[in-house]
Amino acid sequence: MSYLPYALAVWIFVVGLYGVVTSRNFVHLVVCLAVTQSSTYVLLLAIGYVDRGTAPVFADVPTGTRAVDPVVQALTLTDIVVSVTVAALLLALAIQVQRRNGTMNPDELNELRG
Amino acid sequence: MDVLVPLPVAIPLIAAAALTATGHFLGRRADDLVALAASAATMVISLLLVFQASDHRLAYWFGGWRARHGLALGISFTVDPAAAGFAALAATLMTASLVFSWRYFDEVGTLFHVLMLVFLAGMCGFALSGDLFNMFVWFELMGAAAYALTGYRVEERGPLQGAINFAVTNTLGAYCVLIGIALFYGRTGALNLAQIGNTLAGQKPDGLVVVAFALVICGFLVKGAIVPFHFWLADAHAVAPTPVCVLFSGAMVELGLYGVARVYWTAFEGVPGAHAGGLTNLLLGLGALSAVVGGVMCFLQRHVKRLLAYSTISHAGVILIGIALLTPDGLAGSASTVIAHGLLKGGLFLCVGIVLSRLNSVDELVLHGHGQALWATGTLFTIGALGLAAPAPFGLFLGKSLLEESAAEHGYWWVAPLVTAVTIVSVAAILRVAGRVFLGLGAAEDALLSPEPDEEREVERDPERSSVLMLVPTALLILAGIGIGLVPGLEPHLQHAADVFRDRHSYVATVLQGRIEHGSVGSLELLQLPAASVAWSLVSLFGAIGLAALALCRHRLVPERARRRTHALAGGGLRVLRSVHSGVIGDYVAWLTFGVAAVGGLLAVVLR
Amino acid sequence: MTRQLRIGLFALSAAGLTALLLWSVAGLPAFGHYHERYGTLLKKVAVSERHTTNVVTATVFDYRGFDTLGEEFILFAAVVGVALLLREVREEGGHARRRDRLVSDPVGLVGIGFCAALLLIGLYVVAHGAITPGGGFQGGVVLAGAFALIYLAGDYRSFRALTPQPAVDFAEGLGAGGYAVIGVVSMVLGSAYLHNFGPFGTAGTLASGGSVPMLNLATAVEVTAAFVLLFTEFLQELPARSGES
Amino acid sequence: MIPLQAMAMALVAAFALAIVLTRDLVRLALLSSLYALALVVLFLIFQAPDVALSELVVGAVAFPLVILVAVAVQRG
Repeated sequence: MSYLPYALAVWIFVVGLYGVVTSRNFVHLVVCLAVTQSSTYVLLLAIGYVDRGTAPVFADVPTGTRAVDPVVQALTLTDIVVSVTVAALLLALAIQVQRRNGTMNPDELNELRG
Repeated sequence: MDVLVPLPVAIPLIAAAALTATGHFLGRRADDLVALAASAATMVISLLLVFQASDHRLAYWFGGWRARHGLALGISFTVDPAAAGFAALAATLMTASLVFSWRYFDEVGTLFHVLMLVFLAGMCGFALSGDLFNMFVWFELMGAAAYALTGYRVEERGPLQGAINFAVTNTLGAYCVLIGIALFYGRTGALNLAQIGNTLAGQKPDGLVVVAFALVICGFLVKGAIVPFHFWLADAHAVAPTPVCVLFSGAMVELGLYGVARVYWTAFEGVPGAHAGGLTNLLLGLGALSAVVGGVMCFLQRHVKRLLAYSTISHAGVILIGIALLTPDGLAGSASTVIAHGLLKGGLFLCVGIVLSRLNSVDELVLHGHGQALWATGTLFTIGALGLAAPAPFGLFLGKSLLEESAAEHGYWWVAPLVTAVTIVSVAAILRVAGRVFLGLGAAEDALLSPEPDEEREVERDPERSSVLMLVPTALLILAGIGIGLVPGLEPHLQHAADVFRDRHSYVATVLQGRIEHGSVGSLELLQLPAASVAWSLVSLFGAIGLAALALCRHRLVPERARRRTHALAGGGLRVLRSVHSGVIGDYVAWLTFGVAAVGGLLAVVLR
Repeated sequence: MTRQLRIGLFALSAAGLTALLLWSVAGLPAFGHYHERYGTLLKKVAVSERHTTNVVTATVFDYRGFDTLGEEFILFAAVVGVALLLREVREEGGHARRRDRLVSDPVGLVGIGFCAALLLIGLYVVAHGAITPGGGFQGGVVLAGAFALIYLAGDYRSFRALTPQPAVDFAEGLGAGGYAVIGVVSMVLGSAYLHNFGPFGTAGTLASGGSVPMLNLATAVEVTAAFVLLFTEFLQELPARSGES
Repeated sequence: MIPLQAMAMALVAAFALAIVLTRDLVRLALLSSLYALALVVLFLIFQAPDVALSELVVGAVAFPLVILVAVAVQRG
């Protein structure tokens, strides 16, 4: 158990990459990219986890209670915002591509060859 | 004076937000003015910071959270001449580019200015930050603004997916950086660069440290357009509006390489110990590969923006070579190359912008002979290209000579001929364009060049458009780039900046202990012109002119049989090289994965 | 490159990358045994120094408040970018604009009810950010969701009337700019950018945390506007369907 | 606790794979919402309620909606 959450992050990262590489549709590609990024959430939170710790919110528990790391959570919050914004931008670009070229399959668009 | 430190980020951001809030009520020229004023103010403040920091390094803690007992609580900007200089370069190019845009776009919405300002803030923040996660945040901000700008007012109908290729590869690079950050945080419990470095120093590098470092530098190398992470660059340049290309080639790519250097000398320098030579070899290899691939691909283009983009890849390789040497002179050479190349390449892109707006094309063959009326643009374009050839003592000469000397001193004799050779090839390509477009030399057909899709223009341009406001920033950039090597005292200042940049102990002392360490620049002597460097510079200058002439007039100069022989010899290799640059995002990501695995694996081998 | 070749290259590289990553995570402290200094220090000092019981919020808006400034503007830039890209295509293509959908009144009423509930939840989540989990970002998305629900409940015209483009743009600029300007206020008061100038109030109450609630509010405004804008821009892309007025 | 953790992690791993292998776009939107929900559970187990709330509103609701719009545009 002690290293499994880290391995999960690695799994998500590689699987997401596989999705990006093999994708035949920009919408699918964007979702796979978001999956890839979610590996970083899992990795960060898993690193900061403390056995039998509470959330780092001392509203109902006294300060000094054993709690998980707050910094990784702050980083992950930023990370989630980054993820959704990049995804939205990419989808907007994909919609433009669809309008101009009539396809969302990256493999069919190779005008930039060479 | 510390009060200036947050301003290069705060001013453009506040101006951008204000423009968004009021954009519906202001006219086009008010937008232009606000954006220009904010960008110019950022430039001035960054320049002031360069001078301020040349005396002593500044550590500025946001929120007033100074480090306690050597532990960082908040986020710091750590300003040394290199950091402030990068912010100043980005702001200078941005200002020139905004002046240029004044007449370039027929109509431009508020949102274009907003994104340009946010882009500038991202670049400044990335350069100044002393916190690894904070660097990631600015890296992403730079990215988000850049992806949107790439897709804006697309100048050609077809290859819009260039913007997507750019966004996807750079986003994946950012994830690599983030995973590296998470690993570093797991090991050291720190995000501040000085503190990470302090904790890691002297430890034997284990898997975690090696892989975390590999991931962080690979992520930055994606931005730095180093082979095999470089594919997105030409695609993005082909799509992005020309004023945006100025910043991509002139500042953004170099910031990626700056990130590598910054992280190495703050966080990682204490780790490799005796194995630093292995790291040098690895980075030298990547730099040399990029320089060669960029140069050759550059020569094969007829789409002038793509051609210049590949030339940027070639120069990025050279800059990485200077960093890879891990010497003060190498670093100073890289810094000098960054400045001169940024100004010159920015000016060259602006020339292309003028050509595009007057002649409605960026295709070298289509434009054959059509540029003869644009003599001023043509002259500037040619001067800019010659500056890239590093003729002593102009343009890229100072940087090239510094890093060649340093390489020779450390036994890398092959660096000088290699850099000279790739300079010849990439500059010859630009000169070929100048000859064909502005002088009408050579033929209007060239089987060597990559085929381009049929062009279909978005907007009909106005050939009568007054171009003074476009010519002035172009001329200023190119002349500044040419003359930069003549600035008295530049060389000792660069060397001082490089020394400061490499001094991890004083960095840690300033950031974590709050000690102010004064340094002084050596005497302001006149530029040295070492004989070997001057010889190489003459070779690259005349070689480039000669090769350009050969490319234009090879039907007259070279006998038919020799041409066919060369074609048979080189054709296969060129075909493979071309087909690798497929324009398909899946391929690019596969190469990116390959690159990360290869760099990580090689680092593991050389560092342990 | 053919597809097979690409997948082959990827498979080879991914195998190497996986090995490298597994090798590196093996160097991390075992899951659940993390005790590094940064987080430990913040857990110890945040409540007493800043009177915010939620240490994550204290980190987000105070200790690492500068990261959040960048994050705000990433969202800002992306939404401006989406608007830039999609508005341009729409103006150029001039394709059919979104029209009202015909939805029966009961569905609409239920939608309005949900919408009111969402508004309340959103405001609650925003307001309690410094005390309990939540804050400007999460609450802002919920608030934007309330607006989107008006659309889903069937009334596109009310959605547009409630969210006129200049007003949303204004709120977007105000929120993001407000965050950056609060930082400057600290400088005017003579301290570092984004320095928390207090007063800190009593831990556990809504106004505790000095400038944290203000930054939180600015974030809430920015995020709400950003997501409303995002929804608006994307919903306008929907092709007009048959059977619509 | 341990079985719950293991279950949430298995769910996340499985959904990630499912998303990558799905070619049907409507199903993709649904799966990405479910994937985000699985992540929410995992984050709650990791004692990260703030992050879980973010992932819930963004990953499970807002993002899938935007995907659906993009899919609708594509189908014209």
